Amino acid sequence: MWGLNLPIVLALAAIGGVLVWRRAHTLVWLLYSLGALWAFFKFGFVVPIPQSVATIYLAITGLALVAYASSSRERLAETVQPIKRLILEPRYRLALAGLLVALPALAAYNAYADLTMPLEAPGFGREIHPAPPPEITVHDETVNMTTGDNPYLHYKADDPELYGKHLENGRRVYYENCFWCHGDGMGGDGMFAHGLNPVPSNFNDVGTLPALQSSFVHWRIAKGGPGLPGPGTPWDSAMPAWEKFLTTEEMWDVNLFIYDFNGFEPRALGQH
Amino acid sequence: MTAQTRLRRQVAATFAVATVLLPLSASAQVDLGTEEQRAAGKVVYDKYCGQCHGDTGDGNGYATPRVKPKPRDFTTGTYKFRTTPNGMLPTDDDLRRVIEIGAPYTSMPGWPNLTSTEIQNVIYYIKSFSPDFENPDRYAEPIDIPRPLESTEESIARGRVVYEEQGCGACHGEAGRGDGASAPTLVNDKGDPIRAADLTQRWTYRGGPTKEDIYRTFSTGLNGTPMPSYADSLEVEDRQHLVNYVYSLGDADDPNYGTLITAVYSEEPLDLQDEEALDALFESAPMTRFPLVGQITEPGRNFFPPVTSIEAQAVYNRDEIAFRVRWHDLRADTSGRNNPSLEVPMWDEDNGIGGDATDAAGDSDDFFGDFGGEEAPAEDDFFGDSGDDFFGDGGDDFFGAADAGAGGAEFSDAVALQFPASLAPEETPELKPYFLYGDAQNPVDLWFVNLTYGVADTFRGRGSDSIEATEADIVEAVTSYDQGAWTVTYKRRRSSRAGVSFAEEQYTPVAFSVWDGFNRERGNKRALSSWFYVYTEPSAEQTVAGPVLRAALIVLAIELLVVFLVRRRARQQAAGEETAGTLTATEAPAV
Amino acid sequence: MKLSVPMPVRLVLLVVGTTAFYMYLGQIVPQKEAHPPPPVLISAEMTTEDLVAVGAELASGKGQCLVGCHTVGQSGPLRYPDLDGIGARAATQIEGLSGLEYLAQSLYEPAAFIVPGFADGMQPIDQPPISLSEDEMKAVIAWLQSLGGTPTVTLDTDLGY
Amino acid sequence: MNRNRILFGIGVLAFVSVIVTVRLGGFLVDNEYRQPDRQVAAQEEQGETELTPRQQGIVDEQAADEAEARARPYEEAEYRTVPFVGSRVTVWVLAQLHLLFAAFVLAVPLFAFIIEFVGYVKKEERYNKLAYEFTKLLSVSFSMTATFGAFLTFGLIILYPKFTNYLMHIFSPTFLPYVLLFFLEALFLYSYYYGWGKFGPKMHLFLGFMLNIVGTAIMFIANAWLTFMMSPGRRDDVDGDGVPDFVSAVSESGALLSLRDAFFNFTWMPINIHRIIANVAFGGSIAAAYAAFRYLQAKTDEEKAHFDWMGYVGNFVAIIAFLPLPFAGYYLAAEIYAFSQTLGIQMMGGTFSWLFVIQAALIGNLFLGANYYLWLGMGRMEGGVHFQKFIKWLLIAIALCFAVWATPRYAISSVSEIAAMGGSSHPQLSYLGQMSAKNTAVNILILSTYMSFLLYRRTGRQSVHPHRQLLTRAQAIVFSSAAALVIFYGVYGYYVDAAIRIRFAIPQVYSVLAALVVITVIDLPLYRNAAQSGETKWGRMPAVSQYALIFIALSFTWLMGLMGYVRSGLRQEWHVYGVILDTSPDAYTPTLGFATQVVSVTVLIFFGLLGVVFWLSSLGGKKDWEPKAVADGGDRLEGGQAA
Repeated sequence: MWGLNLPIVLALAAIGGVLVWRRAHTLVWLLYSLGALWAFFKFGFVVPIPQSVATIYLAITGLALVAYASSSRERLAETVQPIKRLILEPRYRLALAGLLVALPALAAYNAYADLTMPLEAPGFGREIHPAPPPEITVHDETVNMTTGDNPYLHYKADDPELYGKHLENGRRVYYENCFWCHGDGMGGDGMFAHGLNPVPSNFNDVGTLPALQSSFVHWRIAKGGPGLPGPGTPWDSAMPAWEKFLTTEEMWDVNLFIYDFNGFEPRALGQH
Repeated sequence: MTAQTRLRRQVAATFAVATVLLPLSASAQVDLGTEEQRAAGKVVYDKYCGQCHGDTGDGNGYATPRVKPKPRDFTTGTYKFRTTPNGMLPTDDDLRRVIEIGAPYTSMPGWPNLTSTEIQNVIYYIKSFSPDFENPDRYAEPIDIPRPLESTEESIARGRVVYEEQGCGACHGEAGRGDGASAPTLVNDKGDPIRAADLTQRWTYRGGPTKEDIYRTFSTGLNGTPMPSYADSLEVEDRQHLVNYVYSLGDADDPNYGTLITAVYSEEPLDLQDEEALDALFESAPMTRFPLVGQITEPGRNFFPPVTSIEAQAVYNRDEIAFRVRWHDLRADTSGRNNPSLEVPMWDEDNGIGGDATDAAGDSDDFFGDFGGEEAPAEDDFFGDSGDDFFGDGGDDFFGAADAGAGGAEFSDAVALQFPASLAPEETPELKPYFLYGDAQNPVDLWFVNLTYGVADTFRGRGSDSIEATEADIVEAVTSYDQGAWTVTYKRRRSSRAGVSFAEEQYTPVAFSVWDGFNRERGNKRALSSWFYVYTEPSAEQTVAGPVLRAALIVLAIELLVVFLVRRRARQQAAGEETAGTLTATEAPAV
Repeated sequence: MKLSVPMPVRLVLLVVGTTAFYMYLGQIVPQKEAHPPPPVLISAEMTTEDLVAVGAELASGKGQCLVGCHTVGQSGPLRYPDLDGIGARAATQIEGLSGLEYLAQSLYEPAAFIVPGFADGMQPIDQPPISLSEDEMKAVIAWLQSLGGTPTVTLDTDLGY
Repeated sequence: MNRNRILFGIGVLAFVSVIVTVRLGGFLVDNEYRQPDRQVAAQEEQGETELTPRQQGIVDEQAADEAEARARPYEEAEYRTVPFVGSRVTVWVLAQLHLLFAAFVLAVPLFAFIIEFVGYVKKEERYNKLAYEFTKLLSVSFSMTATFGAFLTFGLIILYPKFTNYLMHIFSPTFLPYVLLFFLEALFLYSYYYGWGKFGPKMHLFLGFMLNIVGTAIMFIANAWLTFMMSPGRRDDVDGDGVPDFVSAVSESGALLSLRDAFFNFTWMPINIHRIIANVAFGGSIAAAYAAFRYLQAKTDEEKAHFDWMGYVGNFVAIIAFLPLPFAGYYLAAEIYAFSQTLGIQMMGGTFSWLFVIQAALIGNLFLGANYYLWLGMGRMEGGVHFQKFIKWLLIAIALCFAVWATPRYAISSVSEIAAMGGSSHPQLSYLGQMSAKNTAVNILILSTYMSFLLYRRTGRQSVHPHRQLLTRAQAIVFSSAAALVIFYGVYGYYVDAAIRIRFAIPQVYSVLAALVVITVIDLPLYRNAAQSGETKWGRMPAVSQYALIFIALSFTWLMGLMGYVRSGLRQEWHVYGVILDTSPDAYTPTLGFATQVVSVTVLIFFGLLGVVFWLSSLGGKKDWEPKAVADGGDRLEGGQAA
């Protein structure tokens, strides 16, 4: 459900329930919160969340817990009380010794696990949608990235029949050329997608097409991977520069089609 | 991989449903849905299906000319994946299963986002294309799929006997790699060439990877293909043994694609002629499988590469580095020519393209103007609307039964490793040459082996249209073909003046290309990979003791410090209380 | 007696520590330096005259002609031939080669003809480490032609290499 | 006595440094022509006519140098460089420091004026005193601003002469008003500060008012210069089709077409608004840091109480101003997007997208710190424990929002993680990385912070209003319905088109603002003349709260530095976007790591200087209100610290 590993989530919740029932001490709660969140981030998702994000979350959690523990004098005193007792009272000497051994052992194990992780190819950050140049030239036609727009979009209101023709042409172009990578359903999961890095764009994603002006999409279609600026790692992208294969009209038509297929509108000019 | 796991689960679930429910539903009943349901199905069909299967269901959509295997022609009523006996119509659940999970490694994807009702409606609509579905005689009860037998050694051995007795190897090959003697000649009932499944790569099974799937395929056959049903010729038990045998041919459900070749260090000399020593060396090196896809970015677009993956490993010693790659090919094509700079047309059109071809050609005329050279006559044919393709033998397919009959393809099999000509500067480690043969600023080196000659040539690529043979580096290679598997072993000195050097602990980008001559792959028409990496493992034994010890000591030191501070403060407090001093507000909390 | 850290020290620690923490955040995110696109040296519509200017720039820059090797307008015990007047001289250096061909050969295959009195030592400059592109070679040739002669090279000229 | 000694020391130091500077200058100038060997040659020339060949050589060389210098034509320099750090970093740091002090100088009069006004209306002397306490920080900061302004101007003229000249070409008519206003500001500032208690209250308030007007005007003029660099043109619907068009202020070659368009350019107003609000927040936090600094030094309870209260007010001002800041930021970002898609994507999705993850960390820290301070503040009251139980839930809400805000759209991930996720965004978490979620998070953050404040406000107080139960419930309903609305729109945003979703931000903001207003309106009568269950003990704060104030100030400063970088860095290799290209070696956009290093160094320098400002401010003007003993106590401590 929701991409969660239910057994893990339920187990963590159950422990929390037990703590409520037993009216656990603040310190126990703090330790539980940190530990449970750690476990949740690490094992709680079917698709594991990236280490970097988990680290951010845990850092925030840690900060919040420290803030909570010290948010009043009484609570601080209450929180550190067990620690003080553990350290000071002679009868806990054995437990203290145990802790003194256990924590370094844990750290050592952690370091060991880090070192023996299977090797991976180095990954590099990449800009998914890098900024376009101010204008591009496609087949001797200059398109301004800010003011440019799909020349056929207005048919939608003005001449639905002609609009339909452009859509159909776009459909043809898409299923002749694009679906190998971007997929039949435009989920970025075509039959070749698994072999490509970066993965092809997912047009179903609400954060992709609707966030872009159609001029941007035209830029990506016409200039392809080789037309990306450096931060977009043009050397990796398998997106062809379609201006080599397609006419301007075909490119605008397929642009029209991918928006229409997913029920999205391009970001309008000057839209916030 | 999760997608694969999910797929497997869905298959299992579907079967559970199928086996429980089907006997109850009177399958012989003709259920064509209501008018509204079919109309609703048409809406979905037109949006998601028509582009391949054709708006009239004739399997002739926009994409059809370029995909292989061809999209199903619904007007024939012939379906491959069924639980019903050979020649019969599929049940609705058979259709539903394919719609939900698709057919792996074909252009038919799964449609997990369609609702159950939508799928049912589409099924009703699809059925309306063929009159067969109105004929109650074409319906049959689904077969019974028993629980798989345990994969014991005896069962597998028995399965092997069945495999041999039934002549499975004739198509699927002795070792199951899809390389049987008649494999190159296979066509379906429409005359389209098809390939026998590579049984060692379970994840590519079109009908699904589970034992139930395999059993079903034997038992019902694949309608319209040379794959027959063994329901009559084999006992259920033998079929179950055969399932176990086939299942044992592959060692994984998932391809487990990797991203890195770890080159291991060895003190031994790397002698390509000493086969045994070499095998022993590579035994110790981890093997990584990389996905290959068609080159569809540049002219020479290859929409259906038969080779979908390649395995690679590497070892190195003080001076030299050796790579070994292995992939499956249904036939060793070692008679033709091939090299990366051979010119190719925009794409090889398939049969049945008819009038559409002129359209496509018209759009790209100016582009083709740039092409010339050896393939020129081919272009003429290709753009003529005669429908003849340029192989001239009148055959409809370019898989070319005629070629096979003549004993050799026009183009030979080949493979290439691709490396950057120079490593990226340290500040920008992500910088690489363009993965398609590099570009003018950042060239690549290709270690190319034409398997006709079995020696390595080096090429320098400065873009797809600028590839030249170089002799900057001496790369040696040995090749072998064994039961459908090519193995090529490369060797070069680690350091190079002109090309990339393999220093220890270095990540070197690498990419692969495979040409299947039988598929007329040559030049830029090939199966390729994106950039991956070779990591040259440090030669010295790595120790983890140091960092581990350091981590432990740091934590211990912090602990001791805390204990010390707390105790000391407690002592002071005690002393303070004795002198009746209390802490002021500012001092109370420890910061 | 008191174990606490003095307030100013705490303040400084807080200030430096917090700043360092934020700086650390800045270090762990992906690091990318975005350079402006390199200036376009040679474009398709350049005239011969433009090429001469670009060639001159290349000669003292990327082309490395004037960096420790050749000179223009000097005499004496030089390492390599002085280039002054080469534009006029080129046509007569080798029989059968026009001025343009001679210059092209000198750049692409320096070893093919060594000016008497000098040692062989020049590298083909279309190859690494200098790696001039064909257009850049044309610009350099245009510049060479302009030294004592009339430049004729355009970007459409076929150098024969 | 201590102070005298210090002043004497400073005097001596100043004297010595003047002499050293003069000597050093003379040495440098002379030395250019007086290298030892040449001197010898020249002297010998006088005495003897015969020169050794070596001497002759030296003389010749000298003559040749001179001849060359004479023959050299005069050339306009385009750029000059600074050794080691480079021109860009020099100007960057100078501009940043100038801006930080300027922001402070502009902001403090704003709320000093308001506090004084409140004091005037309420007729409470303590407000007046507080306003004066704030103003004390002004005069030194004003000098600092002017100093760094001069530094910056020289820096620009020296290092970027051609470009500076270009800006002068565009904006020269604005310089005279600018200088005049600056002069006026000095006049008002000093009369406001020194005239405290000498003018009548109305006259004094008028001075404060004028000070603010003039200061704001100065900022508006300067904003025109810098926003012009980003968007050299005005937004106007020229063709009347309802879609705003871009009217360029300069021709393609860069010549000025219309000063009006250059001045009232696209991003000018957004920046003005953003800066005023940010300045107040920043000024408040710095003033609070000053109070914290003094609190930590304070020895007596009166002093503690005073500075505790001052810190509280400063922080209150900072947080109140901070709440609308994200919206001002969105407005600015939206205008940038509208001006140019390239700039917009550059900012949000491109090179700078990671910068906004850092920004999220900073803002999250700010909210957390502010709330933390309020919670600790409950300790001032008797019976503050009552509300402690809410803290847990507030904290959870804040941490959740913080986490949502810090969730990157595309995570840094290893190759296998990318493979598992099927891309750079996680199937579930990527929802949190989108604008809908982040808008929601920031609105909830604001609501939670306000909730903290409300709880703080009623700690130790018991309402005596006849309908207190009803009113409290009404507040709860308003609060929860605002939260529900915000969350509803946040979630619903995923089900609609982007074009519609973007508009959801507006009802979210309005419902939050409305809730704040309504709750405040209810709260005022509710707790008027409330029964105190215990006394508010100003000065009864743990030291850690004061460090929290300083932490907040520091985060604010750092955030300002970072945002200054992104605003300026957005232009990438352009001096004036799309018009004047930066061709200097510094034209590239540095890595975020490098930028944060520069920001950090700037912040450290600023805090170092701030320490000096605080110390100087604490030197003078105490005797007016404070008992002698306190002043002495303070002096002793400061003296000790300085020594």
